[in-house]
Amino acid sequence: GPQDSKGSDAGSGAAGKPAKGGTLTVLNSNAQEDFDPARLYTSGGGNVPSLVFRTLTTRNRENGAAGAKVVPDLATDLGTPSKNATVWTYTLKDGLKYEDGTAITSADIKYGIERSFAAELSGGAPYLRDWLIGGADYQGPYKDKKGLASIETPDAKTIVFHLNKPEGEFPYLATQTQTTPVPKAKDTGAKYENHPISSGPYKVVKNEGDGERLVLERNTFWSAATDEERKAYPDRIDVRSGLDSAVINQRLSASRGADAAAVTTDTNLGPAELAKVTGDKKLAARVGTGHFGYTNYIAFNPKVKPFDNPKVREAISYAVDRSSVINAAGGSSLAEPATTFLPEQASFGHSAYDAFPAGRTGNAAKAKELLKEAGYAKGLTITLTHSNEKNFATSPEIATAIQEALKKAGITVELEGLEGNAYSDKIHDVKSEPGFFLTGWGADWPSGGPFLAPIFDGRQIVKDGYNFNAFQLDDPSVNKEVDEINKLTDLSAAAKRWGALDKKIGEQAVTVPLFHPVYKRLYGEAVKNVVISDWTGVLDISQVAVK
Amino acid sequence: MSLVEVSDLTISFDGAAGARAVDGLSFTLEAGAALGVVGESGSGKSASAYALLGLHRGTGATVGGSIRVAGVDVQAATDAELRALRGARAAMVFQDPLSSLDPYYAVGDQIAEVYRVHTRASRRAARARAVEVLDRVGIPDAARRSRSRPHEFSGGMRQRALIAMALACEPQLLIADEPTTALDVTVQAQILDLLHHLRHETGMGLLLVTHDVGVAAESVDDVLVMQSGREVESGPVADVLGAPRRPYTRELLSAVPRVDAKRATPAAAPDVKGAVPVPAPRVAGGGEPLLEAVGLRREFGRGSGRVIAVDGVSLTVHRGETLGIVGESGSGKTTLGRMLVRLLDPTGGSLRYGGAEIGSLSDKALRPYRRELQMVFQDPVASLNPRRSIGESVADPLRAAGVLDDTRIRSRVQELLERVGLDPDRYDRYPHEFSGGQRQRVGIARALAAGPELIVCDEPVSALDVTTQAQVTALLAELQRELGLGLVFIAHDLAVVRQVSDRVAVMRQGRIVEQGRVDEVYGAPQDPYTKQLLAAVPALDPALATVRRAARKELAAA
Amino acid sequence: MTRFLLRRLGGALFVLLALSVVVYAAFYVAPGNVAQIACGPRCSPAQVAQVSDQLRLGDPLYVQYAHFLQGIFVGHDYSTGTGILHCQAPCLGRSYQDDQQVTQMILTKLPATASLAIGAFVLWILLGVGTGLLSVWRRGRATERILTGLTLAGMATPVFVVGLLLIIVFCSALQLLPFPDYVPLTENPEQWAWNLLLPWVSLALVSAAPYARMTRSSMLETLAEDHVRTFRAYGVSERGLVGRHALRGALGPVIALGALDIGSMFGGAVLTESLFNIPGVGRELVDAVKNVDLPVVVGLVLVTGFFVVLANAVADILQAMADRRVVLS
Amino acid sequence: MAEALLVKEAGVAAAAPASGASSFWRRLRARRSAAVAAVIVALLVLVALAAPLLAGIEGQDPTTYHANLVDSATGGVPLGSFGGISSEHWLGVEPLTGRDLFARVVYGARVSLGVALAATLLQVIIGVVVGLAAGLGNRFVDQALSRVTDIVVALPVMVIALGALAVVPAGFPRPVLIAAIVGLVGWSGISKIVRAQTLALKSLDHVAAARLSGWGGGRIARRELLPALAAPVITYAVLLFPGNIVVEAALSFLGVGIKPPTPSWGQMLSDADTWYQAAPTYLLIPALLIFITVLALTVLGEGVRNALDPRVASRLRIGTGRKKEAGG
Ligand SMILES: Nc1ncnc2c1ncn2[C@@H]1O[C@H](COP(=O)(O)OP(=O)(O)OP(=O)(O)O)[C@@H](O)[C@H]1O
Ligand SMILES: Nc1ncnc2c1ncn2[C@@H]1O[C@H](COP(=O)(O)OP(=O)(O)OP(=O)(O)O)[C@@H](O)[C@H]1O
Ligand SMILES: [Mg+2]
Ligand SMILES: [Mg+2]
Repeated sequence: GPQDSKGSDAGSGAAGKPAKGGTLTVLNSNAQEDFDPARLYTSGGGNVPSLVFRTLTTRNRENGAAGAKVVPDLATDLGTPSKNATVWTYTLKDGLKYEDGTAITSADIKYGIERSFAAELSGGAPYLRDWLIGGADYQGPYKDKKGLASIETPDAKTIVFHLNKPEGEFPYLATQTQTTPVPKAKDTGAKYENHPISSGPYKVVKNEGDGERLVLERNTFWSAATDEERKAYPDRIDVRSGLDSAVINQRLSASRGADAAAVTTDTNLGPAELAKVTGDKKLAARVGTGHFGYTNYIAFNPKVKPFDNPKVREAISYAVDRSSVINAAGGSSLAEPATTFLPEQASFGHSAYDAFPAGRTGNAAKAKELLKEAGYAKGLTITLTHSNEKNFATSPEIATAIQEALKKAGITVELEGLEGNAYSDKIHDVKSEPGFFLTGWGADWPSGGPFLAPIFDGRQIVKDGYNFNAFQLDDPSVNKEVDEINKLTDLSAAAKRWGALDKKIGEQAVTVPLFHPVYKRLYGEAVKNVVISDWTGVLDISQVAVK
Repeated sequence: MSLVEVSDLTISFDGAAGARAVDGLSFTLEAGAALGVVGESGSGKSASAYALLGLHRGTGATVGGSIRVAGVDVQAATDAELRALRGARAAMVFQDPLSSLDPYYAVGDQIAEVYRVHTRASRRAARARAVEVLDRVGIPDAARRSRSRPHEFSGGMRQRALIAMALACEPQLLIADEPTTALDVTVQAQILDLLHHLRHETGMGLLLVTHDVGVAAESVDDVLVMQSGREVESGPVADVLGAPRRPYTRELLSAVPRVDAKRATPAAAPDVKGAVPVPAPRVAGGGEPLLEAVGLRREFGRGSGRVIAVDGVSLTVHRGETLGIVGESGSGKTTLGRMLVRLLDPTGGSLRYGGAEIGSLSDKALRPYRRELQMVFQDPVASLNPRRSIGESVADPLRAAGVLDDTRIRSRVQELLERVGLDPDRYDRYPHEFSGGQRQRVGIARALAAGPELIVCDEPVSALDVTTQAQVTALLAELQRELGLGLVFIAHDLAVVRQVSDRVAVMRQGRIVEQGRVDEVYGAPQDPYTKQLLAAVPALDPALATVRRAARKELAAA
Repeated sequence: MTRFLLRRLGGALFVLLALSVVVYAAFYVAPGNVAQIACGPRCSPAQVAQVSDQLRLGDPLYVQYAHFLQGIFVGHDYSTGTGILHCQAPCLGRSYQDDQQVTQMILTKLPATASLAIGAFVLWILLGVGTGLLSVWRRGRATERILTGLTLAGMATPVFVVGLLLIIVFCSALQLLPFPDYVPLTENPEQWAWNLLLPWVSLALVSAAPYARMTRSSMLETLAEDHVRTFRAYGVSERGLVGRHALRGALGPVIALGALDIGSMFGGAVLTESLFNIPGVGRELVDAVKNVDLPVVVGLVLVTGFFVVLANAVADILQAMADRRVVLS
Repeated sequence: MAEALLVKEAGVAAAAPASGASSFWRRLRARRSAAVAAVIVALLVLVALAAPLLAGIEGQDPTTYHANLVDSATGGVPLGSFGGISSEHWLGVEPLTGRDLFARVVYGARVSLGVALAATLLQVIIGVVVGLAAGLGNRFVDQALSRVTDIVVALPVMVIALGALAVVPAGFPRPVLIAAIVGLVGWSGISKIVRAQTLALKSLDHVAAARLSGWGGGRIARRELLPALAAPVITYAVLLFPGNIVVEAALSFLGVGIKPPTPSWGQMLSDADTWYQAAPTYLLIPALLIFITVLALTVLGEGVRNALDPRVASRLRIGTGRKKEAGG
């Protein structure tokens, strides 16, 4: 549950007060291939980019649930909405500078957002395009020199956004790197990512092998007085990526030399490694545990028989054995059973429910009963589509666990395992979408909106591109409720209603939530001030000290 | 004490129980003396020679009796003692000069390596020594040629290189195992002269193993005749060859073809099945022309590596006639022979068979002619597939013809085997179970199975001892008479060619230097090269051999 | 020789062209929506269409291929948004995924792969041939059986298991070596070798077996040949026979197999590269295949193909040099 | 390992005459090590064929999850010692899922041996055909085929596998697909060896003799060349086999592999790679089985190769040049 995220190991690390200085080493699997603020997706662009890019607002860098709050960054506050939340106005703090000492202006932020519309710099989240007036047709500043009229910069400190509908969660959106200022004069288009201009505490001094090796050093023009969130203890950040995950965990557990001051921002402990780490007290003390809002679930497509029959979907919901699914996902330390679609954190508005109580190991009897009612007394054969990527989420182990559980209820499951691209193309295209498949959804920010709307809002069904509303649910009451909640600028009030909406949808058995992953990550012996928020679920390197 | 003392030597290969390859052999050899060991193929000559150097060690062969060589008890010596004996005090020259040298290293380096094993000389000194001995055995421009690899040497040069290797450490004993089998007569004579010369110059003992009585007669003082692993007769060479006491020795001597003997009888060997009477004398060129080659030419390689193996050869083979082809090693005999049966494509010239031009036909178009033109190959080992029984190999042409069924094929093959003097029950045996002579007969049987019009025999007897040789040539003659075949008989042995041919062609460097009826060419050679060849033929009479050797020396000095 | 080289060059061009055609063809049937992958999963259809236009994915296959060939001989111009970038001939195109020129990318990846390939190759040849040699020299004894067993065990174990075990033993437990991290040769030769030691050894351990067995069998064949008997009869020791004469004869097949292996090694040893963090061709190729990044795949495959042809040509020359009886054809 | 024995016994075998096939079996049986290896290979094949029976005797099946047999909290390590070996689970259970390892191993033998065998056969067939054609053909054919070989060496398996995945219909049997892919990209080594050997062999007189018999190229290749090529081809094929077992596992990574929950040794091995410390038996069991298979095949291959050659039976062993016979 949510209380876990305040767990004793978060906020730990080596003893003693954190101090400035030293080099923090980051050992990663994946290179920072995209380092252009226009192309990054998650809030702050993830851990490393957030050291270089400041945004209008940002995540609160605190442990657990407190870390799921949005706080001001470049802006003085979370923004001033118009009465119906369609116009948002931000004012920049004083004394903001780039790494070359020039001042950051609101025009640079506007330009940064405009760039993200260019086809050359695709990759960001869809919200700006969907929400800003004229966003859907705008092609970016390279093609369309006039700019986007729905963003106004009346002066160098003020920026105003005009939205095509009420969006109470705009402050969350403003955490994304598209709101990072980019000085137009320094923009080199597709090449900008080689050396993006820093507005944060560190600047890029080395970027080799397409983001495989990064070295960041202090940006002397950054002023801690304007930035309450980033602590910036180390003098230098050395990012080495492309490493094998087993090797990363070996290095972190050995913690030799420079690795003592090392962390990873993308590599979890796998089940086999966890088994070893748990047996060693010293190592166990160096594991950070976090919860990122993510749900792994089974999706149904009612256009495929027999999933049009709610009884069949319910039967499957009852038959699922969550304990063997969780074992297949790495065991109870790495996954928690899910009966709700929303992750179990207050910020999402989670309200507990279990629409089809299957118990720990599934309720085969109830499932059989339902199948009988549905006219499948003699059993049923269906195909489960999954990916072959070894990710403990949509991978074959999970699929076989479900196959085994459904067998007990008289359902024969045939598996269709696909290579990564084929899987992704297949499940996201309404024309090829299978009836029954494994998938997952994570939060773009810790709120119910981006968690529920793309999956269940009928207006988000994409007919000729990647579609995420797998059920193709187009329920006017659901759509209406989404619109209603979006109007709220009181985020905690909104959260409650998201929770209620989740329950309402959950009762229709349009998905079978399986589990929420738990992140366990090792860090080096010398690492201090470990902060893991519920927003990211992983150690925040802007807080880490190595002295 | 003698240089070599062997008493009661027995060797068996199939464990102690097996048949003995050598059985109770005793002999001695004094320093400076020369002993010739002669006998038919498989009589145990090589096996005995190997035993002198302990070369059977570690092979599973059982060696009994006592062997002392240069003061070393070979049977009891340690591995290190044996290594000290080998090469340094007793050196061996092996039979086949091509395969006895390492193809990957320069000849000089190989000699230097052996020298360094025994003397701890510096690399440089060893190289110098190698050049010295190569020069001594008469390799021209030894310093340069010492850097060549074996395949760049001609057969005679290789044989000399092996002798040079043997001489490098100045051994007290030289064991020469068939040092001249693969060589044509001129080179053979050079080598025998060299051995003779060395023996007199250095006082080295010589043990000469050979199946060629003529070679023994030329080069040794004493001779030991072996048969089936036992001694038949021994004594001074003049006595044994001049007045043989044992019937086996007499038989051996009578089988030796004589270059000066006219082609009268096909040397009717007594043990040939159904030995034949004298064939009716034929007029050479009397039959109808079977195969006609005009300006036949063949090149190998391109650019600087180009070799013209056959250079404008014209000849005709008539039905029922034998054409002999003689010439030194590398003169293009095999290449010519293979072109005649179209195993090789001629680069130029024309080849007419029975009125059709077959010189440029494709492989497919040739197929109808294939069975009419057959070849008996030079090397009986390589010409039979070791993985197939001999019966199967002989059956091949019959099966390809596709006329007979399986049982009929089998009985026909057995008939053929019997015809060439082999036990028909050995149909299912594999080639390695046959002696060299027997394999050659299998090759003949296969050629006959095809029902040919013409057979090209490429040195069919050069690997065989004289008795077997006589059997094979008799067989060929008989078959030819019965079937009216055209035969092309390639050989470097002038005596054999004379014995079997109606006409003869002498080849040198790809060309035919002289061609004509056998008696004319042998009786009154026109070309100087033919004369040289005839002078090099070894004589059976030791006294005559000495005279001839002196004559050759003069010829060379002149 | 010149003739031979010229013909091989022609052959190489043919091989490379054929390779690019095969890869183009396989690419078009393989799953993966290129534009969508390049744009990101939540790109709108309109944006995907723009990206597709920009990558010229709408053109017919042969037009795209012609465009690719044109790049090789003439070069290309690309828009970076803010300006036009010229990719000079021979231009293998630009990655679909990010804005790297393939030629450049390959040039940066190649040294690492070459370091891995060549070092491992040398080591595994030494190990393989050495083992083969030892097992022949000690034939019939326990040593031979142990060595045969060991090489087979190496062959039966996947490289990632061997590699990981080596890392655990030498880097974690004994702390004798640093955790591998590629350092370019030009930067620090000592560190370069030190860091590559484990990957070399891992590859050598799993790849040596065929060489050991081949060396062994051809040496046994050679030992049965007559010329070995000659040297034995001249007092050359067993060690000399095995090490000098038999070994030389075994080189031919070793060279032929070696050419095959080193050539394909330039296609990258994916597992080894990722385990030991070597930023080489193999890893890049896997990523590119996963991302359906055609220009990168074609570029890398062409480089591999080039090295395969090169290695085979070198092997032929070496064999002709080692054994003069072999004629280059 | 046991080849030393083979070489040793070669000299001892009796040389009684017999017809082709029966003498082959006699020669093969005469070598104890080869006979032992043959028994092991036969056993492995038997295990694969009788997998359901064996698993039935144990009372388990390869797919049932046993959540109660693994420690969920510590990442799913099997409970009990040695990976949960017990009277019910003879080889313990798989980490995470608790599936029975013995049952998985015996069922896995089917896929691994079957696919690897089929793939190796395909590689051998293509390699031999291409190698023979290159060796026997004219310069043009030779050049063309050699270049094709170059292309195949340079082709990335991944690209081909993905292409195959798209082209081949979903219902196509996976083992066949895998064997086909592995076979189609892995024949270059064999073809090179065969080409070289063919070039050497075709200059031999017995091949010329066969031509004079009037046979065509195909028959000559079959009768005169193939038997002589058997030795190097068998040696090399035995070396390819273990690689093919592992490639099958690698292909499942791309979605071209065997569909779960069907087990295969290669997949077990690659799944087990991180478990070497937490559950060593999980890694050791498939690794050991692959090793035993390879070893047995190697020895058997050597035996077959010698038995195919009628000369070996009576050819004396190569001398060691040493006085003392090597012991053992
Ligand atoms: N390695 C071996 N294995 C089995 N038998 C052998 C071996 N070497 C020789 N023999 C047999 O021993 C006998 C004597 O052979 P040896 O080589 O001494 O004959 P040879 O007199 O030198 O004949 P050739 O004139 O053909 O050289 C033959 O019957 C032969 O078959
Ligand atoms: N395949 C080939 N490639 C290159 N050169 C060859 C080839 N075959 C024969 N030659 C050369 O052609 C010449 C004639 O060779 P050929 O074999 O016809 O001689 P030969 O008279 O039969 O000699 P020998 O008495 O030694 O058998 C030699 O110089 C030889 O080196
Ligand atoms: Mg002999
Ligand atoms: Mg010849």
